Amino acid sequence: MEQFFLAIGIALMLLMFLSLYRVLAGPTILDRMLGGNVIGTKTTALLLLIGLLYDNVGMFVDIAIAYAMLNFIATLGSAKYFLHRKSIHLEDHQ
Amino acid sequence: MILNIVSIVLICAGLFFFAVGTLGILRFPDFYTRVQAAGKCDSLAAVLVLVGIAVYNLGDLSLATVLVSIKILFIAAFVFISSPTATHAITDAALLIGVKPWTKEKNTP
Amino acid sequence: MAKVVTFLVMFAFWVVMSGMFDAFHLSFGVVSCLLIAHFSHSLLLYGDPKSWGRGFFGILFYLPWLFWEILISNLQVTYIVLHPRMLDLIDPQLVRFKTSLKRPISKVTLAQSITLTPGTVTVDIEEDELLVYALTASGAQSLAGSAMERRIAAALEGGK
Amino acid sequence: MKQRLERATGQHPGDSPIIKTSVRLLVPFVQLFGLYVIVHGHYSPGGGFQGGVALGASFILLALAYDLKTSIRHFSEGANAVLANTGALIYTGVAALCAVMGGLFLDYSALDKLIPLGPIEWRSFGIFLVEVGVGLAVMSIMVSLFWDISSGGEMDEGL
Repeated sequence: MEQFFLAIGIALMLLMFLSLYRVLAGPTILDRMLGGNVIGTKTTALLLLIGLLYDNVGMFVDIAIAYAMLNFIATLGSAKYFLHRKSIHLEDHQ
Repeated sequence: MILNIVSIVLICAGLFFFAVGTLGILRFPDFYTRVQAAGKCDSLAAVLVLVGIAVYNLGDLSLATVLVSIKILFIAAFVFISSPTATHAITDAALLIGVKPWTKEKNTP
Repeated sequence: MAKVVTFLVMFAFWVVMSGMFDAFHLSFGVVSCLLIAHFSHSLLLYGDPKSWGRGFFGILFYLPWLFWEILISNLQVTYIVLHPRMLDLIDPQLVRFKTSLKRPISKVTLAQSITLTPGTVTVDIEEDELLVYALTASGAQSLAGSAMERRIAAALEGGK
Repeated sequence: MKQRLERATGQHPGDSPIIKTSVRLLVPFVQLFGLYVIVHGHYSPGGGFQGGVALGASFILLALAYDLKTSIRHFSEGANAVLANTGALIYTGVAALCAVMGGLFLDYSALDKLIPLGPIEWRSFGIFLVEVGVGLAVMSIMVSLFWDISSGGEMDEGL
């Protein structure tokens, strides 16, 4: 069972590296944010897998909750930030 | 033993949908279609993996492990509410900023 | 009333989170839950007290069906993603459609369900109109008068 | 397509009922999680700082989903300033009290002379007191940083 969780964790890491391509090469800023959000969701699952590997799930659950929360706030905040910045930018040009 | 098999099936299904979501955000042609892949596949995959881990955690039954499993289900519920909301926020921002959607008429000769 | 219910919900959440039943932690749990019940009672619950319980159980019965729909829609998206000539299959379009739901919470439930199911993302809600971005034409057509809307109406607005 | 985009651009940004309702359902749980992290600082990861960040994040979430005024209505500027100073005061107060009672700075076992509970219990309880102070200070300073930066010190609109 340990080997299985290790394999799943490594596969998740690989998928995160693939998502990182979208963060680095995304044509628009929102593509990059989307890539970041996707990586954050995978990290929540990965943290719990690490907890299972260390036989200490009770501790890693708290970290995973905090991470899921901050991922949500970061996405919401950056979406709103770029919306705000962009609308100021549009008003200047009109 | 049955719990282990159930959790292996759930986690493998979750990993499959994670892979599909990642492939989706790499292959789709524009931002709005990428949001589809990320918003749907990722939230379902995260919920499946988390439920799988919660089921595996019930292997040695005691009060502490049951509570930890319920906490993991709380994370799943949180992801279930927050993931569509984040998707909605990004899509809304994209439409208001004016990111051009990919359409079939424009791109097929 | 809202404060009492918020306190009870929060205390149940605390007991599950904490997992320690000694006097020190339980007493601080009571203090924390009282603080939150005092400051945030208007956030979690609002409106008619009778609708809270019905809404909760309605959502509970609605969730399994929603989960099944999500699974099917994910398989559709999987088919599109894995198809070698993907660009032939997709036909993205923005769709507006009217909903007959009245309460804000049920509109939001409908919007979230649409975001999670067949190839569609809710972009905006204006009054009773939803702006939906659909991945395929069939997904866009299946929205109007769907079973989802009827089920949400039965779960959250029944008995009105 | 063009018309729809223009109509969408015309409305006030950030007024989506979806985000508002979801955030309203999540905020009390986020706040309780912050308090849980503060109280359980010496059994599980976290402590004053992390709990304070989670508490502050809940108010930032309110300000993001609604507007700055709603956030200020739930947690006023005056209370914010008082809490920031109270947090720092609790921290230095406990530390200085230890020094006055004959121990080192932040040597909680010295507090045993004030209220006899036993030095080991006092070490545990003293850490808890200091963490409450740190949590309060971190929460209010994070929230006021966000308010000031997002509105340019005006406290009226922004984000």
